[in-house]
Amino acid sequence: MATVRLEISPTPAHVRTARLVAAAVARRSGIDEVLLDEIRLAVGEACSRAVGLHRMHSPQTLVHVELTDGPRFTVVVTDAVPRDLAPTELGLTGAMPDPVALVAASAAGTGSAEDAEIAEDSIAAGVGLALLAGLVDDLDVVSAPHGVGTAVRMSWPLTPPAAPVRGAVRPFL
Amino acid sequence: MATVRLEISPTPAHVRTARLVAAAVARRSGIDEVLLDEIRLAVGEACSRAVGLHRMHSPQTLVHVELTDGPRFTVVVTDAVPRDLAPTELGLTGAMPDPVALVAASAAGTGSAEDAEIAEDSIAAGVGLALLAGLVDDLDVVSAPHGVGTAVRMSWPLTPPAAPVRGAVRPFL
Amino acid sequence: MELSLSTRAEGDRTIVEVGGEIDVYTAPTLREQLIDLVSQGHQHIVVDMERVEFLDSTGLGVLVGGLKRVRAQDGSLRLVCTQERILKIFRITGLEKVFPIHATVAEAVSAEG
Amino acid sequence: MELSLSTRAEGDRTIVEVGGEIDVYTAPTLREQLIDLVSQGHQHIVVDMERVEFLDSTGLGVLVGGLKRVRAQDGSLRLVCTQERILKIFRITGLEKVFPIHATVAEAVSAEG
Ligand SMILES: Nc1ncnc2c1ncn2[C@@H]1O[C@H](COP(=O)(O)OP(=O)(O)O)[C@@H](O)[C@H]1O
Ligand SMILES: Nc1ncnc2c1ncn2[C@@H]1O[C@H](COP(=O)(O)OP(=O)(O)O)[C@@H](O)[C@H]1O
Repeated sequence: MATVRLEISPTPAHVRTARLVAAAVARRSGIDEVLLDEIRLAVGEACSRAVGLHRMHSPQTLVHVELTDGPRFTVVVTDAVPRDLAPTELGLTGAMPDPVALVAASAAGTGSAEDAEIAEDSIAAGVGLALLAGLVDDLDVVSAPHGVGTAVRMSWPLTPPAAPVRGAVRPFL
Repeated sequence: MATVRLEISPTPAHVRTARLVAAAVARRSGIDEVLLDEIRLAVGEACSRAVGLHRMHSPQTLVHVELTDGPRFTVVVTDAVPRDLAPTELGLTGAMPDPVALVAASAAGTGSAEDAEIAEDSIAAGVGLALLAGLVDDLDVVSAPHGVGTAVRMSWPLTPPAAPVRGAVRPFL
Repeated sequence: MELSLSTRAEGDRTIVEVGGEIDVYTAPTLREQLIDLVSQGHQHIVVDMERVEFLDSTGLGVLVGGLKRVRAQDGSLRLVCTQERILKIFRITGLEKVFPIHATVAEAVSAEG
Repeated sequence: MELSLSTRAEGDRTIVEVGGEIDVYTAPTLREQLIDLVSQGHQHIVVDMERVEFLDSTGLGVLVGGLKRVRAQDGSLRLVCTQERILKIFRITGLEKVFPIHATVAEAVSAEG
């Protein structure tokens, strides 16, 4: 059961770092190739959400990503933003946000460029949750185990037994 | 100054994970492309050393890798193996190991397959240190800041000013 | 893979060919491109997504923003996409109901409105 | 990139063409290949490294191990490499003094011993 933990400063570039790591570790864990796109996308969405929250409320702290490759391939993305600032349910338990309604609703506003950008961002946030909920069969949102924040836990089956440990051990260092 | 922290369980596959992350973060930090090979190799060597030590003495604990991209691109690889079990100087302060001597010396032994493998591994360890010392201009080996273990610190110059922050912030999550 | 963008005109339509990854990192570049086009009076836009390799929610948000901008000018924004993995993203999010999605640029260009 | 290995004979020489990454993860596969060849009596080995994309100390250790194994049989192990980034690794480690390194397979095959 190999584990990788990743902590990223909250920048869009490091959402990519997290996607890259998730895809690499998933591939190495022997996961079905058809799941890779889904994992990349879901991990990206969970990280985009956490990075967005950190940038608003906690830009100096790192977003945590933990990847474990047994018995299922599991990714936990944890933010450090107090739960009263972040929507804790992520809209995942209730009805799915209706994108058509979202698009229509966000048509309100003064029509300024800033309004438009804010509308896009709130659509992106809603759509991100829809993607997470729609893509990931095994998805959990819980309080961060230590301290403030929210943990988004996702897992996927590892069909073949975990790849045998390969590589060299060095008895003399 | 963006930071990525990575913790890997001590397996050869995750030495690759660390190389992959180091190359991705380095590239994104705007480092001179010609340094990427060197960074990949040096980070791999530092991690191979730490992973080898952990597998012998501390297989349940994770190897830490920290990447910071300002003012220099800096990578610190920290093991958690008591310094009396690990060669703390890494042979980096004294004379370089002489590979020809290493090869000749390792010719001793009963000639069994196991002997041969051990000889290869000790050559690899010596050569790994030679690579680190030879590749990295700014290299430091110190006690791990918190607790047992050794930290190998490497850094490279970032020629252009750090890339401007790009990407989207989400005001509404 | 970075985002690549190239723009050309076909009649009164403006084709934006997008390649690479439209994600939280690159979507702002696409947003700027769409804003520029609309502000220059291009109100019928076709976004050719056949060479897109990755699309996330931020990218979708920018496409929705583009749609709203052209609609405010009585324009249109049509997508060209046959890649199943990208179409799936529109399906899951329900945005297939929001965007006209075509199989070819020719089809999108000859579509009404 | 994974390690790729392919083997062929040229006269009494055995050419091992290596591609991809020879590192702490893949080097054991190369070690097994070299051990198999030596145990099958192939004692003059040419390792063609022109398609190697990455080489680390574990990979170098395995090459040294191969060298020692063939020498124990009065054989030879020659390398073919013109890639500067790989040659640099042999230089830094001093292993250029240990391995005969050739510019082409033909040169390695026709070398004495
Ligand atoms: N700094 C980075 N952090 C994380 N992932 C990255 C980073 N840079 C690139 N990637 C990802 O790696 C993949 C290839 O990236 P790219 O930088 O274009 O390199 P290349 O095309 O040379 O392999 C893409 O999926 C991209 O999202
Ligand atoms: N599990 C992994 N962890 C880290 N790095 C990996 C992993 N798998 C592959 N890599 C690295 O990523 C690069 C490409 O890897 P590979 O798995 O062959 O994927 P592809 O060829 O499809 O891009 C190589 O440098 C390799 O060392």
